[in-house]
Parts: sequence; structure tokens; C-alpha cells
Amino acid sequence: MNIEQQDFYTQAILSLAALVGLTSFLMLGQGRLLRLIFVFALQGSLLTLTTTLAGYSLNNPHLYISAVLTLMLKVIFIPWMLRREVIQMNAQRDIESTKNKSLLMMGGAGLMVFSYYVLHPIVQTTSPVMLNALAVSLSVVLLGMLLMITHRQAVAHVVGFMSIENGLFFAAIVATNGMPMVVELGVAFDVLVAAVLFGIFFLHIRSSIDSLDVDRLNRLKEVDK
Amino acid sequence: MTLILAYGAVLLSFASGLFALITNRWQTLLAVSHRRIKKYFKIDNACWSWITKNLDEQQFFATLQQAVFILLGLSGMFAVLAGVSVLIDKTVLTDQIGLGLPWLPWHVRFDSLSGFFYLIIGIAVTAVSLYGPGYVRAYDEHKHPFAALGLFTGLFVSGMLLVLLADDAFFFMIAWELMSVASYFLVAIQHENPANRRAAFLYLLMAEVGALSIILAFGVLASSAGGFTFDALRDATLSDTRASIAFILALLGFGMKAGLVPLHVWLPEAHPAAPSHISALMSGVMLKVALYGLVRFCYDLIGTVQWQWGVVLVIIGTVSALGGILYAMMQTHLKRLLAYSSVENIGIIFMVLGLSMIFMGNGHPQLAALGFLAALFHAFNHALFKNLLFLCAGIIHHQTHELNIDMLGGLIKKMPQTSLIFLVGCMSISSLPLFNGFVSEWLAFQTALQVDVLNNGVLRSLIPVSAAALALTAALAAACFIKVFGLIFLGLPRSHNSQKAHEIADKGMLAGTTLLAGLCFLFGILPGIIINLLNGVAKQMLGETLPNDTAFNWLWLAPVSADKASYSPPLVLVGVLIAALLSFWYLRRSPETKTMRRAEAWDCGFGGLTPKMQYTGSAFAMPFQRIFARVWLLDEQIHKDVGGAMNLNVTAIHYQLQVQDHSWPTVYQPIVYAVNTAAKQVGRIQTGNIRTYLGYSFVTLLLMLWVIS
Amino acid sequence: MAIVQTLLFAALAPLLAGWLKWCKCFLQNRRAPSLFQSYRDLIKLTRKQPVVAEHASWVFTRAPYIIFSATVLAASVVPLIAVNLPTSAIADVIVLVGFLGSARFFLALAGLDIGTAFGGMGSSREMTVSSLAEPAMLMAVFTLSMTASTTNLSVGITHVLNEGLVLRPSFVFALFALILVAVAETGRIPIDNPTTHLELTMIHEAMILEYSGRHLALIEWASQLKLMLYGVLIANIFFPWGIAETISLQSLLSGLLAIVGKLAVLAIVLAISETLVAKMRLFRVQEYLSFAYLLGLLGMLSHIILEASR
Amino acid sequence: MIPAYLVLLIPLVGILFFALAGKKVDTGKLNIRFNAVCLVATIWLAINVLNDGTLLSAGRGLLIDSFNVYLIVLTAFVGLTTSIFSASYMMHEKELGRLTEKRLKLYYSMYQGFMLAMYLVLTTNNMGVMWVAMEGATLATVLLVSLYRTPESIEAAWKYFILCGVGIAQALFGTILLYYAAAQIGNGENALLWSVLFENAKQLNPEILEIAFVFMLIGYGTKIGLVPLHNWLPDAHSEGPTPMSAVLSGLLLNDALYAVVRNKMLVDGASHNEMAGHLMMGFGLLSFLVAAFFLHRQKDIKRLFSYSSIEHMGMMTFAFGIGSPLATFAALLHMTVHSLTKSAIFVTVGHAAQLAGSQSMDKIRGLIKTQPRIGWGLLMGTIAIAGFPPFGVFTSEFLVLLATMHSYPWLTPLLLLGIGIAFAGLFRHVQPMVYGEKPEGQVTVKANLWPVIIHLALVLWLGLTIPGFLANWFSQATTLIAGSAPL
Repeated sequence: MNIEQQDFYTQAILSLAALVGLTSFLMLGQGRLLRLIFVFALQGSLLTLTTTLAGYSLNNPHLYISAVLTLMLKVIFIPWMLRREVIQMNAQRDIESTKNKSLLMMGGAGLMVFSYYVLHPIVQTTSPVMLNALAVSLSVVLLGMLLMITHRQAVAHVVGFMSIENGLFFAAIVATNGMPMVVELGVAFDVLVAAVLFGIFFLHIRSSIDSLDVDRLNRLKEVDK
Repeated sequence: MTLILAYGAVLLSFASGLFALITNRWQTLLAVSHRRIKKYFKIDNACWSWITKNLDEQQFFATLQQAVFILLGLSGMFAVLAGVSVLIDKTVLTDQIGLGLPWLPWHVRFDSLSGFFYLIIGIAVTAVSLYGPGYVRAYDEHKHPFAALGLFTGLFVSGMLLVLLADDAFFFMIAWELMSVASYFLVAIQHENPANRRAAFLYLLMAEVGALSIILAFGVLASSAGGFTFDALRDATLSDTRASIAFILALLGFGMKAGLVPLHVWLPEAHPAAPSHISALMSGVMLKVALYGLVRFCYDLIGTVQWQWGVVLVIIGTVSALGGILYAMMQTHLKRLLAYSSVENIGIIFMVLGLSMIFMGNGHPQLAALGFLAALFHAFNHALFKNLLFLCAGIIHHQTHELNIDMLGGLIKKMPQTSLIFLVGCMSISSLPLFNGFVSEWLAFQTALQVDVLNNGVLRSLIPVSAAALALTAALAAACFIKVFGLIFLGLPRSHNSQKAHEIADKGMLAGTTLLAGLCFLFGILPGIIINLLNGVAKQMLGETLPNDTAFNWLWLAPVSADKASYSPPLVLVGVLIAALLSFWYLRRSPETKTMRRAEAWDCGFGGLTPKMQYTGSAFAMPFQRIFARVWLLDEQIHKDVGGAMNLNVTAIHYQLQVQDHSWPTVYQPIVYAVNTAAKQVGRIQTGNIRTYLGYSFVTLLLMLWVIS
Repeated sequence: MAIVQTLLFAALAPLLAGWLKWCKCFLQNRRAPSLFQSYRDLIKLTRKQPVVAEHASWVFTRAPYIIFSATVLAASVVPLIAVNLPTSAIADVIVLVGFLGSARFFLALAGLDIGTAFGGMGSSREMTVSSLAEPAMLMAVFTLSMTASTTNLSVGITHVLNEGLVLRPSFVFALFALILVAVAETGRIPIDNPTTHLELTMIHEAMILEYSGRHLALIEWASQLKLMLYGVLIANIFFPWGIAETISLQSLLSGLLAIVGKLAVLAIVLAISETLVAKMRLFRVQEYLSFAYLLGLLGMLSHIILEASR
Repeated sequence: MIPAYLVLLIPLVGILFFALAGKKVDTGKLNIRFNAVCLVATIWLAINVLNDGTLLSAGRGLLIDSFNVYLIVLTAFVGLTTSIFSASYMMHEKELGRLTEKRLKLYYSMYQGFMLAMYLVLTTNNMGVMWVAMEGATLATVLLVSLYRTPESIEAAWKYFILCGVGIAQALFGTILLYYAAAQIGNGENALLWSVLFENAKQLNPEILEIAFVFMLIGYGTKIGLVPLHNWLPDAHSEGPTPMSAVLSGLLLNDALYAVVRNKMLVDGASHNEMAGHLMMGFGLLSFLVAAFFLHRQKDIKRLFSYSSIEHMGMMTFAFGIGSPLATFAALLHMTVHSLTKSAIFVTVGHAAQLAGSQSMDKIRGLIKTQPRIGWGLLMGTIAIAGFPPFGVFTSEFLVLLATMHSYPWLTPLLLLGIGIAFAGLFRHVQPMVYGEKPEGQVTVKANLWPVIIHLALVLWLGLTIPGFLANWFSQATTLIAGSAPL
């Protein structure tokens, strides 16, 4: 069934899904760290929006809580921390030289199609809307991984990691109207701790290889020197 | 009752191991026993003095060692008793022990076959336990703690005994591996020497591979049977191909342990590495346990024997026999030589077993019984004399600290008893009449000569050829052991060590070897005893006895029928004695020629005989080396020191010969190389770059998703 | 009766050796010593006091007795003038080979005992030759024993007798194989030269260099016995006719005459060959013996393929 | 149900205690005490389960059945013995000046945190919570891996963190899908409860579950250390403090496998094709073989044994994948004996490394001559882990082989090849370390080897006979997983 037969809520969700997907594409293509972080914050805020919307339309109170959590964590705390890191490293100037971006973008698009294809069996159990939402979130996850694979900066890795979290979170919200409360809290807690740990690790990595280039973390390997 | 004896043997050997472990803490033991005894034995003075003698610092440890070996010897005697009793009242005893898997307790079965091998192990262990105390006393306690040696010896023996008792695949494998691991530790006991470490590693590795293929063989049977108990495996109905696969796997596994060419490489490495009484057990007994495994597997578990298997065995056996003795011929290290000769004897045994399989598969169970009996009898004999020879090697090493036969010589005057015992061993291993080795070989020939009954022309021509190969083997063995005895005991001492050697003082060591020598002679004269026992085994395994088993009284040996072939060792003995005594008496009748005049050796009138002039081992083996040159990888180097005007006159010539086994470069080195390269390639995947790793998981994820959708 | 035969064996052996010498001398037109010279030699040796190297062990001094008695026992197994004698049941042909083997074993040990280079050389070469000869001989013997389906000599010979004259290709091969082996084992030309003491060529002599007196006598006698033994084997296995099957004086005498005749002929053949053939190098011996083995094998195969009952 | 709560409560207290404790406390001893109490609680729990079967807590939040009860006890036990080891080990490290008091406290509180996560993974009935706990375990151990702050340890920790984080995220996606599938059939909030899911697994949508399972397998599989997701494992094991390696190998991997198996049960319930099993078999076999080859190239002793852990986890995964009762029984047994043996080995390895002052195997020589207990301990442990009877590992490997023979005969050669190669790989490295003359100036260290002795004794016992109650649990669990009892 087409989008015009859908109710407003669904339309909104779908467009938000599109936006979220877009943001991860932007991140994937992004060379400069500060912008990357900014886009990430944007994605976070989109998530917050989605959550509140869902909470409102399904008047499900605990979604509000998770919305707040998201806002705190993914829009404010983590971007702020990362930004500080970048400034301290004064890495805001240097550009991630990802070779032939266009190919990368095509790959991302391919991933999106792939995730549709993978999740297709779900369609007979539910509306295509859910399918879209899930597909988008899956592709967000995959794009996040791709981001980590293509970027060399530790900060970018953190962003990728967190955007994967975002994807999962989005899936949880739209597909299942949020997980049980315990899980929600647990996940949020984990993310928080993870973020803190990342902060600590930046210190250590800087002190050991005085840069955040993960390619230089290659002492431990099996191939002959 | 019998079963209790059997268990007793196992437990006692186990106990001796544990007791040896305790000796590690002997100082504390000493203190404790002092206190205890002071408390109890106040009164009896004689006893008290005896105890105090045993309780002073030096004596105590030796006493403990004594005790360990006494336990071992008891277990040996129990084993002998158990074996004999089950062989005599031809019954099958079964039992279950409440260990193992919840649904599969350890099944125990004690029948004539196990009983016979029990007998072998028992005799060997008894001899070794007599021999042991004197031998281990030479060890430096700090370098090689006795605890480890004794512990693993006990475990080793009990492992072997358990293998014979096992009646389900699981229990069998446990016992089998216990045997392997314990003997591995015994090989590695003198681990300062890198060569020993290497030998131990090689041994353990091959034991592991063999065990795996045995498990696989059991698996093949079990996959078409109800469970892992031998009864279930017996009832399993197999297709011929499955049976053949199982047989090949079993042959691989047991052959690996028995040391068939080309799976024998661990043997000449491991035997010299272990202490002599251990290598005696390993070579004399453990290889027989492997034989037991194969017999049990083929004749009992698979049940229906196919004659093609027999052909395989005959060929492999012949190759092993010839190869083994030829390699032995070229060795200079006594224990390596003996190890190779074990390969030869195992080859003979398996060849004869193959003959019996051929007859079995062609429907001549009685002749099959004859071959079976010959094989087992030869196994028994080999256990006796190989044990004997290894123990004597131990004595020689103990007295001269030398095992290189080119460095020995002239020991016959220094160590008369040892030399006599060793001579007996040599005569029986080179199968001279009046000794046990000859009887089994004679039976083997008789088996081979029954080939007429077969219809298959190929077999009819294959078997005689292999028989001739057997004859060649026997002749070569004789040559080889003439070399051994001649170089070690006869002639002039070739080194300082052998110059100042003297007869072994320890009575136990002589007693152990003398026991074995006596048995060699006894069963050479009265083979009927053993053969009657073996007849029962054949009855149980093959359901058939010898064609003409009435002829087995103590005097006559006529396996098939009296006019086909007969042999009467006692009469032969009488004849020899008569002839010898007659000539002896006749020639020494006149008093003036009775005495012999001692003079310098004539030596064709050259004089100035020095030990350097004697033939060395390699010199003795030279013609063989020329004739069979292709058998070895020979590295022969002759280097001349020249001097004088225009370097014309040669001042010295250095000759050096290295003999290597063909199986190394052809079989083993390629495998090692392959594994290493494969490992190198596999190592490539771990680059150390985290992004690559992320890439792996990414790709894996996509792949999986694609696979399932 | 058996004992008589054995004694006869022992008694005739030197005579055969003498006769052989006589033939050779005749062929090489030299003046021959009398037929009984070998007896005289033996007796002379037994009278002499033996001289023994000072560091010889008991192996050296006891070996001659062992060698002699083993050889005598071997001889007692072979039917000389009559079959079905009790002794022949004591041991069959394999045991016979075993006896010869043990004799050789001690001979070689004795060679090594003094510790001279010659002794070692002799033992080494002797063992080489014999270990190659043994399979060939067994091949030849197996042919007979498979035809007669027995390894018992007298039974086998009776079998051949009862069969009457059958031309068996296998027997031809076996005969030649056995002759070659016999030549090798008894140390005649072309393998070994019993009369030489040239260090490079001698085999058997090298081992007994150190012996003297009665010991030497025993060994010589033993080797003569061995020669005769092989002769009798060849003669009676392949041409058994004339041997006594019943224990009656007349038949025994005829058997005696028969065997003497056969041996005489054999000796002549041997003498001729020894005169014609030159001694071969040690390392060509293997070719010679492998040829013998080949003959034996051919005999066996031809028995299996051409003559097998099925 | 009280003991179950206790089991969770004690470590929680432990975390806070060590986090807030003052200078004066003897952290090592206290840690031992905490674990000891925990062990007692778990035994109490086990007894309850023994008496009245499966326990389900009030809010159905916790589930203890025959599958996880023995794992819980095992966890507590290994936790205790390892803490005994780590007391002396950490003291030694502190004397060497590699660690400060503050780090030590961090270590111990994280130790407790890790234990908490382990207990939570095992006891919880909620798949979501299971995920949370699993992630928590990562977070707790990350700081321990980088405890020494050497560049290598930082690198190892970072890789561990990122790879496991990303991996576990997949598992969360799987969980969400699972929840989604469950939500289809109602019972909203409780939809993620395993017991509920298992009851009506039939109605769950198989397609979704299969996709979910793939994500679970990739996610938790990363923690099991399945090739090619294993790359974090050797690094983390080799660079962290040795007690950590012991618990990682002994417990974490087991629990990850436990999670996967729980999910597999659901998938098997829902869909009737063998997909899940085949995937596990594939991964298992691949890991088994690859790890076997890796063993040959090691230079660092802890890396060596971490690869052997990968190999054994691969074998278990394979066995669970086969799914026949026999194989499942074997796998359950193997989980137990492997964690016991491997933790024991790591204890000896730790002492050996301290003895030689290095983890590189070229430096470690002549252990038996220097300190026989350590040498023999290492040798015996290796013998046990290499699958020699009468140690328990042999029993399980034997059963796995025969089960494979039964179901997939053509795979047995591969399995045997792997075992043989792995064996050679282990021994070619271990032999030179234990045997031979001792190097110049090597002195003994203060070592408490009772953990090793106890562990190996237990493994030996399990190899000789499996005690009734344990066999009972095993066969019940087998019935639960594979549908019918073994034989």
C-alpha cells in the first residue's frame, strides 16, 4: 500500500527514517572530524525526535524517558566529548583521505538495497512501513561498520560505533516501540560507560602513539615482521 | 579368582607407581618411620637391628626403591598366574567396573588371548623388577628423580594390562593412551639431552596419530553397531568395504605402535632414549600389546577375515622384516640396533599373521590356526629374548658407560656370566636350533609350506617368495648378531672403558637376565608347553585348533602330520650332547695333548697384533653394505691426510659413514614442511590492523545474511 | 641302524675329500696323494698338542666341538643308504639348515674371537655368502618339499622313488640351484678356494687360521662332512634310485654301492668344474647366488604353474 | 530463590566495596572471601535445583535450569580458584612495581564486576538483559586488559573494545528482531523472556528468527572467538594480567557460547531446517582448524594457549551444531573440562612467565629443573588439554568424534587432522619450556599451585567417571537442547 494511505504518524516515521539514513550517508562521506561529529549529533537529535513522536502517538510514557536519555547521551555528551578530543588533538584541520568517495557511496547504496533484500521475508508478517524502518536501521548499522572500516581516526571509529547504536535504537523504537524498560536502561547504561571508556582510551592511545590513527596500532599480529 | 589375580596385577603395578611417587618425600617418610618404629619395636633386638640397618640415611632410599620394585614384581607374578590359569581352564571371564560414562561403565573381559599376553607381560615385568633396583641405583637422584621413573613405570605397566582387559572401545582407548603417555614420560626421563626430547616428541606425536586412527577404526565399527562395547561391535554387520576401511585404519594405528615400516621411525629414536629396563619393556612387551590390538580387532571384533588383508600384512611384514634387519646391520649404537631388530621381528610376526589370515579367508581354519599360533609364539619368544638383550645392554652400559659397539670388545673375559647370557639371547634371536626363536620360525616355514592347499596361483607363488625372504631375514639376523656378540664380547678391548670393565656385582640384575635366558632355552627344548596353551587361544579366537594337535606331547613337534614334518628338540639335544661328548672324550684321551699351549696369536705370521687391527662393526657389515647399497641413505666420507714430499705419502685416513633411514626424506619431512607452510599462510589473515578485522566481521555478516536469505 | 649310517657318513667324508683331490690332481696332471691322505692328516692333527692364542676365550676352544657335533647331527638326518630311519624323523630339512647355520654361527664367532683382521674378514665374508645362499637353498628345497608336500627328507625321497621316473622341469631348476648353493656353502671354487691362504681371497680358511691340533682336525672333518652332506643331498633327492627302502643286508649293500657311485660321479663333476672355472671376486658372489636364487624361484614357479595339481 | 539473588548481590557489593575501599585493606584476601561466599551461595542454589528442578524467580526475571546451573557453579568455582591465584600473582606484580595500589583496587572491583556480569548472563531469563550483561562483561574486562598501560596492552584493549563492541551490537540487533518476532504473538513486556519464548517457539516466525540468529551468532560468536571474528582474543589474552586470561578463557567464552546455544534452541523450535546447526558447524570447524595451524607459529606463551582456547571453543560450537544428543552431551562436558583445564594452565603459565621474567617462549626454559611443581603442572595441563586420557577432555573429544562419525562421517578426517596438528603445535612449544637444563640464574618464585592441582584432579575425576548429579544435569540439559537423552 502506498504512502498516501498511511496515517500521519507513519509518514512522519518514514521520513525520519529517510533522514536518519541520509545522515549516516553523510557521515560515511565525511572527511573532516568536526563535521562528522556534528552530523552524528544531528542523527542523535533525529532519533530523539522519533522517540518522542513514537511516545506521543502511542502514548507510551517510558519512550519519553529513553528520548531524554538519547538526548543527553547522543546529542550532548558524546559529541561534546569527541569534539573536545579533536580540539585537543587539534586534528580538526586534517582530512581523512578516503579514496574514490563515489564508489564508497555506491557501496553504501548497495548496502541499503541489500538490507531491504535481506529483511524481505519479514514483509508478509507486517506492513511495508515496518519493513522500511527495519531496513533503514539495518543499513544504518551496516553503514556504521563501513564508516569504521573506511576511516582511520579513532574518533571516527567511536562515531561509527555510536551510529551503529543509533541504528539499533531506531530499530527498537520503530519496529517494536521500544524494548522492555530494563533493557532500555541497561543499553543506555552500557552506552554511557562505553562513552566514558572511549574518553579514557583516547588519553591512553595518545600517550602511547601520540596520535589517534588506529592503523598505527599494529604491534600485535601474526604475519612475519 | 582368576579375575581377582588379573585385577591384582593391575592394582599392584599401580600401587608401585604411587609408592614411587611417595619416595619423593623420603626424608619425611624416614622421620615418620623412625618415630613409629621407636614406639613399637622396643623389644625384639634382631628385628630392631635389621630395621635400623634399613633406616639409616643411605640405606633407606635404596630400601624404598627395593619396595617399589618388589610391588612391581608381585604384579608381574600375579599377571603370570592370572594368564596361566585362564589359559588352562579355557574360560571367558567378564565383569564391569563402575567407572567411565554414565551409560557405559568400563567393560572387562579376560579370555585366553588376553591371558596369553598377560603371561608375556608378567614374565617380562618380573624379570625387569628383579633387574631394576640394581640398575636405578646408578641414577643420580637430583638429576633424574626416582619418583617420576617409578611412577610412570607403574602407570605404564598397568596401562598395558588394562588394554588387555578392556572390553569396550572407550575403556580400551583410555588404557591404550595411558600406556602411550606413561611410556612417553619414560622416554623423556633423561630430558637434558635434546635428542631424547626430540625422540619423546616424535614418539608421542606418532602415538597420538595412531590412537586417533584406532578411534576412527572403532568409529567405523560403532557407526554400524549399537554402542561402543565390544559385544556390540562383534554383533555389528559390516559391508566388506566398511570392514576393509576399519582394517586399514586399525592396521595404521596398531602398526604405528608396533613399528611396521614405514611407521617405525619413532622406535629407533625412542628405545635408546629410555632407560634400559624401560626400553626392554617397550620393545619386548608394548609392541606385543599393539599386536594384541590388531589380533583382537581383526579376528574378534570384525570377525570375518578377508584374505586380501592377509596379503597386505604379508607384504608389509616382509618389507619390515628385511628392512629392519638391514638397518640393524648398519647400526653401531647397541640399543638402536636392538630397536631395529625389533622392527624385523615384528615384521616376521605380522607376516605370519598375514599367512594365517590368508588361510582363514580361503577357508582353511586349521592352517590359519597354525599360522596364528606361529605368530603368537614368535611374539612370545621375541618378548623373551629382546627383553633379555635390552637388559644385557643395560648391564653393559652400567659397567662400561659405553653402548657404541665399535668401542667395546673383549668383555667375555671381564664379564663371563653376562656374556653367556647374552650369547643365549643372540642364539635365540638368530633362530638357531635348540632355542625358542628357532621353533617359532620353523612353525612359520611350516605354515608357508602349506600353500599347496590354496587355489589362487598368485598366492601360491607369493607365499614361497615371502618364505624365502624370511629365510634371508633369518640369515641376516644371524650375521647381525654374530657381529654384535663378536664385537662386544670377543676380540680385544677397543677402548679404555671396556678395558677396565668387570662383572656386574648386583645379583638381581644377573638373576633377571638369567631367568629370561633360562626360559629361552627351556621353551626351545620343550616348546610343546606354550604351544598347547596357544592351541586354546586359537580355539577361542578362530574356533579351530591345529590339524594334528595330538602330536604335541613334550617330545614331538608335528603340527600338520607326522610324515609332513616333525621336529623333536629334546632328541636333538641328546644327539648333540652325545656327539660332542664323544668327540670331546676321544680327542682328549691322551694326557700329553690334553693340555693346550698358550701362545701369541699366529695371525699368518704378521705379529704385533693391536686392538686397532680388529674388524669394526662397519667393516664387518661392509659386504652387506655393498650388496644392498640401495636400502640405506649412505653418506660415506673418506678423507686422507697427506704429507711428505709432494704430498705423496698418506699419514692418516679418516673414514666416516652415516646411515639414514629412507622414510625420513620420503614420508616425514614433506609432512612437516606442509604443516609449516600451511601455518605460515594461515597466519596471513591476522594482519594486526583493526580495520581489516572489522572488514572480516562485516563481510562475514553480509555473507551469512546472503546465505540464509 | 641310524647310528651306523651316521658313523658311515663320518667315515666316508674324508674319503670323498681325498677322492676329490685325486680327481683334481689327475685333471691338472699332478701326482695325486693317496686316497686316504685326508685320514692321515686328521689322525696326525689329533696327535698334536693344540696351540691357542693367549687371549682366546672359551668360545674359541669349545667352538670346534660344537661345530663338529652340529654337522654330525645334520648328517645323521640325511638318508645315506636307507630311508625311513628313526633319526630322520627327529628333524626335517629346515632343521638341517638350522644345524648348518649354528655350526657356521660358532665358526664365525671363533673367527672373531682372536681379534685378528683375518678372522674378522673371514667371518664377515662367510656370513655374507651364507646369508645369500640360504634363501636360494630353501627355495630349492621347498620345490621338493612342495612336490612331496613334506619337509621330511626321507619321506620326500620315498615319494620321489615311488613316483618313478618323472621329468619335472622344477626339479631341473632346483637341482642346478642346489648345486650352485652347495658349491658356495662348501667353500669350493669359484666362491672360495680351500687350498689357498692368500689373504685377499680366503674365506673359510681365514676363520680357522688360528686353529691347530685336534681343534683343526675337528673343523676340517666337519667341513668334509659338510661337503659330503651336500653331495648326498643332491644325489639322493634328485637321483634316489638305489637307496635302500627296506632294512635288509642286500638292499643296504646295494644302497651303499649306489651312493658311493653317485658321490664319485659328483666329485668328478665338481673337480672338472673347479679345474675349468676361476675363482670370482667376492662382490660378484652376489650375482652368482642371486642366479641360484633365481633358479630356485623358477623351479618353485614352474612347480606351481606347470605341475600344480590344480 | 534467595541464593540466586545472593549470587548476584555479592559481586555487586564487591564492586562498590573495592571501588570505595581505603588504603589499608588486603584486597587480595578480601577478593578471595567474596568469591568464596559466592561459591557457597551457588552451591546452595545448585542444591535447590537438585531438589526441586528448574527454578523461575518471582518476576520470571531469573531462570535456573539444568543447563545453566552447573555453569553457574563452575563460574563461581573458577572465579574462586583464580582469585586465589591472582592474590599471589598480583602481589608479585606489585612488588615488581608494575602496578600501583590504585590500579590494584580497580582490578579487584572490575574482577567483581566481571563476575557479576557472568552470573547475570547465566541466571537471567531475559534475552535483552543477557545482552546487557554480555556487553557489561566486555566493559568490565576492557580496563583489565589495559591494566599495565603498555602500548601493547592499550592496543589489545582497544581492539578488544571495538571488535567486541561492534560484534555485540549485531547481537543486539538480533535481540531486537527476536523481540519483534515475539511481539507478533503478543505478551508484550514478557516477550523477551526466554522461558516464554521457548514455550511458544513453534509460533514464532521462522524467517525472522533465522535472520535474528545470524546476528546473534555473529555477535556472540565474536566473543566466543570464532574465526574470522577471533582477532581480539589472542591479543586480549596475551596482554592482560594472567588471572584475567584465565577467567576470560575459562568463563567468558563459555558464557558467550551459552548465549548462542540458548538462541539456537529457539530457532530450532521455530524453524525445522538445520540452518542454525549447519552455521555453527561451519564456524566451529573453521575455527578449530585455523586455530590448530596458528598454534605452530606462536612465540608468546599466553597467545599459544589462547589459540588453543579458540580451537576448543570451535570444537564445542561444532559439537553443538551437530545437535545429536551424543554430540550435545559431549559439548556440555567439554565446556566444563575445558574451562577447568584451561584456567589451570593459565595459572601455571602465569607463574612460569614470572619465573622467566618474560612471556616469550624462547626465554622460558627448564621449568622442571627450576621449579618442578610449575613444570609438571604445565606439562600435565598440556597433556590434559591435548586430550590424553584419563583426563576429561579425552572423554568429550572421544564422544564428539564418535558423534561426528555417526552423523557426518566425512567430516571426521578433518576433525582428526585438526586434533593432530593442534597437538603437535602445542607440544613442539611446551616441551622445550618444561624440559632441559635450567638457564643461568633462574630462581624459584613464590607460587600457590593448589588451584592447578584441584582443577586437574577434578578433570581427572571427570575423565574417570562423571558423578551422578552432574551426569543427571548433563542428560537433562541434553534433552532440553537436543530433544532426547544421549543413548
